[in-house]
Amino acid sequence: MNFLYSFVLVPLVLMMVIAVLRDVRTIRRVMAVGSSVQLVLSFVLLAWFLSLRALGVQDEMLFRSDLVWYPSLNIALSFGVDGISVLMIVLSAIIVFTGSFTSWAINEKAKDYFLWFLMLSIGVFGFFITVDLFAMFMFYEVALIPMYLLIGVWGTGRKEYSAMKLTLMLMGGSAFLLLGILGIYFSSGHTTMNLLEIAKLHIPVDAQRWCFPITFLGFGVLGALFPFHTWSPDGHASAPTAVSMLHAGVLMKLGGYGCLRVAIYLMPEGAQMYTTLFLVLTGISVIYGALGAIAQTDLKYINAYSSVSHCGMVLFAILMFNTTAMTGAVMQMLSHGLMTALFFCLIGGIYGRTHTREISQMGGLARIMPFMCVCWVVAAMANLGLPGLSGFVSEMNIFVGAFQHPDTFHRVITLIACCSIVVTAVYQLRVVGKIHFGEVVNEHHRALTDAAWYERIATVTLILFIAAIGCFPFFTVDIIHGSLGEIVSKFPALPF
Amino acid sequence: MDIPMSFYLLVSFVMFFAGVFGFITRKNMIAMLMSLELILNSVNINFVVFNRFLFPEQMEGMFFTLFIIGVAAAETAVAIAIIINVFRSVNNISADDIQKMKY
Amino acid sequence: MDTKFIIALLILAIPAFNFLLLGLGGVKMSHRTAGLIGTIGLTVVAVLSYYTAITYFFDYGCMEGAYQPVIGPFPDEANPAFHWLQFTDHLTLDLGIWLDPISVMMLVVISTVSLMVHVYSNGYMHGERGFQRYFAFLSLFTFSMLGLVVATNIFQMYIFWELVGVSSYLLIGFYYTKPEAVLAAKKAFIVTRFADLGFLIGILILSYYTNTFDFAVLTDVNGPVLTSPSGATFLGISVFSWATALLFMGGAGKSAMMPLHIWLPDAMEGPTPVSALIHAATMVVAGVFLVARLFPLYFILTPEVLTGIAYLAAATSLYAAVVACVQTDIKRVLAFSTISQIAYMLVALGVSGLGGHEGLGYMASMFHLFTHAFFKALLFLCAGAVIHAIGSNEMDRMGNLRKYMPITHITFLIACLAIAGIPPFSGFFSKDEILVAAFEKDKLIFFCQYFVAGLTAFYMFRLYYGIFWGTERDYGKHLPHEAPLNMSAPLIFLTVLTCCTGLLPFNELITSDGRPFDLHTEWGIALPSIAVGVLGIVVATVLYRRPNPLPQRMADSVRTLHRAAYRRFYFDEIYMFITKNVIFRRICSPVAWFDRHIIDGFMDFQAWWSNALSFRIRALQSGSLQFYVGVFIFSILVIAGLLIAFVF
Amino acid sequence: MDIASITASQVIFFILAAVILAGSVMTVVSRKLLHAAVYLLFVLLATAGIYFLLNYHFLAAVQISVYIGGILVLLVFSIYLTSQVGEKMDEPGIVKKTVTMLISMGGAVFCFWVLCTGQFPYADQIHLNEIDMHAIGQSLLGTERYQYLLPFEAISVLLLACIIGGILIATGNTKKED
Repeated sequence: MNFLYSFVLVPLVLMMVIAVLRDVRTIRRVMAVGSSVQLVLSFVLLAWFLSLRALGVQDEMLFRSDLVWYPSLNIALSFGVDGISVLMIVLSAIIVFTGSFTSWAINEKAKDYFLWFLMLSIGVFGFFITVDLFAMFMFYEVALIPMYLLIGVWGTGRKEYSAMKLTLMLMGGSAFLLLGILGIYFSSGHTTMNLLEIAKLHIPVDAQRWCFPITFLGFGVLGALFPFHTWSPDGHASAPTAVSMLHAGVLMKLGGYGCLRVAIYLMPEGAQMYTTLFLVLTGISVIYGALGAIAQTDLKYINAYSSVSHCGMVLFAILMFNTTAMTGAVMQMLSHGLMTALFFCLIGGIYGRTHTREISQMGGLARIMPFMCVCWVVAAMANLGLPGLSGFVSEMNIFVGAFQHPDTFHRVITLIACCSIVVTAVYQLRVVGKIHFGEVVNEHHRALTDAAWYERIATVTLILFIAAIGCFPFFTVDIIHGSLGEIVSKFPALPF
Repeated sequence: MDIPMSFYLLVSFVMFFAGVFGFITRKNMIAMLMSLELILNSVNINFVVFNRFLFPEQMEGMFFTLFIIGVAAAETAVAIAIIINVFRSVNNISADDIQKMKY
Repeated sequence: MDTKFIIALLILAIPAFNFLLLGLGGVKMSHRTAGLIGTIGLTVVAVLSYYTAITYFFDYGCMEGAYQPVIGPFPDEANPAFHWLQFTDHLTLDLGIWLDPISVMMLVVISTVSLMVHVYSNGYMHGERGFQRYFAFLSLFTFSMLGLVVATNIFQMYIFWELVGVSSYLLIGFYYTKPEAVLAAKKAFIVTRFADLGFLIGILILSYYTNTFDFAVLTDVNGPVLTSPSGATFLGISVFSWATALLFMGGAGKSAMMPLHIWLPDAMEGPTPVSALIHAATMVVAGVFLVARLFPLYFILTPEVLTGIAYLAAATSLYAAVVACVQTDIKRVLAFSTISQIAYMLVALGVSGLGGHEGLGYMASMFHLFTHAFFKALLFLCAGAVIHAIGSNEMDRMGNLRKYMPITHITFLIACLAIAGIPPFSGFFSKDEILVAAFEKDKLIFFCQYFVAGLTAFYMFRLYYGIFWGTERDYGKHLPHEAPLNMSAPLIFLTVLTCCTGLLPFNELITSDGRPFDLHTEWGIALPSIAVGVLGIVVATVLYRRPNPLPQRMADSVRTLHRAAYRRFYFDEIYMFITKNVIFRRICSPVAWFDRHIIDGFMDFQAWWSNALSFRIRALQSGSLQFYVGVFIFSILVIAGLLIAFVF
Repeated sequence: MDIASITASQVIFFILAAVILAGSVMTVVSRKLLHAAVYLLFVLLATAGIYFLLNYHFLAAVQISVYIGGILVLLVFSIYLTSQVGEKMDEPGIVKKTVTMLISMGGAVFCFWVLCTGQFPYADQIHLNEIDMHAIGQSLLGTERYQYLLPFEAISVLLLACIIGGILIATGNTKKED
């Protein structure tokens, strides 16, 4: 019995328990307890992982276990984690935890909602703990499908359209992905689907030439790579709060993580062939998303475009092939996950009260809901990279790392990407100024209440982690550094 | 035997294609059912004829026919039950007009 | 750990702790408690800063006849591998403490002014909503500013640089229900953020070519960076020029140099003590501090950038002085005066050399920074007292206030004399050194600064007469009254500082190379500068002491110029045009449109055509059994025919 | 073949064939449903005749009893239940008719062509041995090779299902109406 199983089993057990419950209040409590257990488990995993490393265990992945599943295609349920996946698991656990609390107010079909929500979390956790390409793909799909229902049923606005768009585009991405995975599998000699073993084999350069772009694109769609990002604004705008949180917070990270773990790690030569193309695309994502966010008037759209920009940064950094930038990429995944979840949580809270997300219809909320306002400002500051919060350390890692690239083109494009920090400041401050500061626009808003206790739990948890990463970056950076060695060592040509 | 096999087959072909023609052109469901009977009959004739002319020692063709007759009876019974039921609810048995159960 | 570092860490930790305490628990506290916590904390910080300064200058700072930087405590010997953030093998980001003459001097300046502002705020903000929040933000700012000056490496400086930006944002926008305040805060943040982008890029370039962030390596005149720099160029310009110019862009943003100055006048929307602390004495000199900190780098590697800085600063000082002459909002006048004076400091740095008497400009710059901090803070606090009494910023609502507010009147007068460069007040000494330095290096700048000195005296006294002399206005029932003790005490304290700081021997303490050099007043330059100052005062006296039509007539005679100056030479309009029309309308909106309609439209088009195609195909699946049979038979025939024709 | 050598069975075959051809065509083109049913009756009868001609007496008996006695009666009843006597059915659309005609004729011609050109390994002369009832019974209820217990049972179950289904369908609506 591998410890990692618990991350899939706990949600499964929770699903079973919730399936037999009837009372909404009980379901919520079970959900709260269950997600807390998951959070605790994730920290146990982190501590265990660190202690094993401290004891000098040098394996690339710890907690390895293989369970042959379909021998004729060499598919196995192989589990294993390294520092990056451990951090991702912690992130997912945090988001699931806060998401459960944010979903407290859901009354309509609460049971089904939480069932699908848990299903989503199974997919996410499963993805991060497996090292088998096929199992990864399977969990990826498991995470995608509930999204459709969660948005389509519990969403707001044009929910059917958005749900359909999101699902179809991501499915399109996963079609690419499947092709890529099969390409990797067969061109590596169809002996194994296990990442670690494939990494030791050599995939012929000719195969990499076509496998890499489609794998990268496949994951890139989920990572909101320009021009395949348009599902994100619509999807996020329509999704219920906790689903937006989980989706932007964790699911989009699947893209970045997959790019790093599968595309780059397995196909370094292919990656180098396409660097320029993808750098340009991700660079566009970064700037374009930020500029797009300025012109939006819907809070969720603003945040969605901001996510495009920040997730673009993740892919951008991954393509720099050096430890610093990749560290930054992983940090950015963590940081963006936390802060975007915080944003969506707050937007959900505000929307739930004011019933509007148009920034022009709000104003002076700071006086009405001071707690929310403070959290919002913290989130905005994290987003625009204030030192002491997580955004800063991740962005600085990315910029410094990317700028260390000896090639001038890389450095110039890094400088262009840097400009996003100004643009980010513009749209974040614009929103803060419009909705929280100034005069109260709508007199009805004066009667609104501040954050409820469950929202407070969610936001405070997120802020704590954001600040923790921001103030003590060395902790996460050390973990990530330790795990990037294998990946970066595939790129010996670059001095690092 | 003084009638060539092709004569029998010819009769069966004509009957078959008459059935096809009827099935496609008729709007009334009972009429379609009748066309179906024609088709089945022509097939039956084929079976029997081939049995007799090609494998006179055996009885497969005959048994096939026998079973087809059985199935046809069953099918007709159910079909007519449905047709009458449909007629009762929509007062019409034209195949074109019964669209409600689509989609 | 060494005691000096424990003290230095305490200096940083107390405001940080206060921020957390007041920020998290402030709501539960009474105003009095919150004010008390903030003020006591700052008192301790001030005392510790003085202690640090005294011990530094007279105990451990001076080694082998020169003041050396004392760096610690991280990374310390006990744990050398620990880095706050490790980028690469060479580039690490550590948070340490760097004590050298200028940082120690800045500690003194910041803690003193901050303490005064804290005390003053207890009176000024009395009964305001969000009092606790205000003190929390003040603490945050003090923490960040202190952190900025003791930074051991350029990245640490950047961190605190950003933090001061944010605290400035929060404090300018303190009255968050006032739309102008919110806009001003946003503007300040975004403009400085834009400048910080330059700073960041400068850091990236510099660190790439030098492989270090540490000031110790970057400014070591015998070190590898300055002795054997990389010869790389980009677009034909040396990378170091790029780097230092971009770094200066960050400094120009914070120090409100043209053309990035536009945020500072608007920042006056914040509470007046905040303006005194942030936008007069401390944060706005961060740019000067940055250049001073990296001075060897600027001087040795990129003297052309330094010259550029001097010219830019000279132009800025002239511009700001001209604009200040016609503003009517007293805080705006002071804001432009601040811009002008900071430009003075940068001029001094720009014309300075390195070492000995060559480094006169450097010393003068720091000297002026030091004296200016006090008298400008004093001016702002006086203005605050006036605003507090009148309830308006506009000069035409004021007049003849000397009757009501004697203490404020006297202190303001002294500060005006100081800024006008009249001996024996502090401003005279520092400004004089600057002029001497400029005279030795560049005559054009010298005359420009000379002229600006006159203008300074003129507009300050215009302000002075406008407020305290002139016609008495209708003040309504509530006559203006002298500020309470907790507001006037800081005024008096700062006045004392203004009177005596000019006598400090800066040439022995704070010099470009740490070694003292001889200094004597150049009367040949000092006397004319006094004369110019007096001339300015006289002109102002003639024009504004008693109400008369002269000023109006003069303004009418150069109406275009007057109008342009009043509108600050249309800088804001230009920026507005660029941001609103060019960036927002021509870039952002089209990008959003492009995204919604082209990119997303393309995706929707995919959906649309597959849908349309499906509809077409669906027509085949009509559900008509007869149609199916027809197709079925036909297909069977075709297939059978094909089979027969080609297979059998 | 010349007239003199015409045998009785040939005559009968031609009569039967003519009835079948005419009957089936009339079944599908007659515009009155009841007439169509009567034509169908003739077709089915003639088919039974063909079975007789081929010496499948049992089959012919089954044909007459099941088809004519069961199915056709059922059809006639349902015609009476669902339409007015003398009501004419709609003429099918001309396009549909033409296309269908083309397909059917084409199919028939194609089959005929295959028949003419194809080589079948059959003997023109066959002996018409009678199949005795005993053998049929044995085959139906045996489990050996060429014995058909399984289909027989399957058909039985099918018929049972039809009975139940028929009842359910027929009574389904009345229940609701109650």
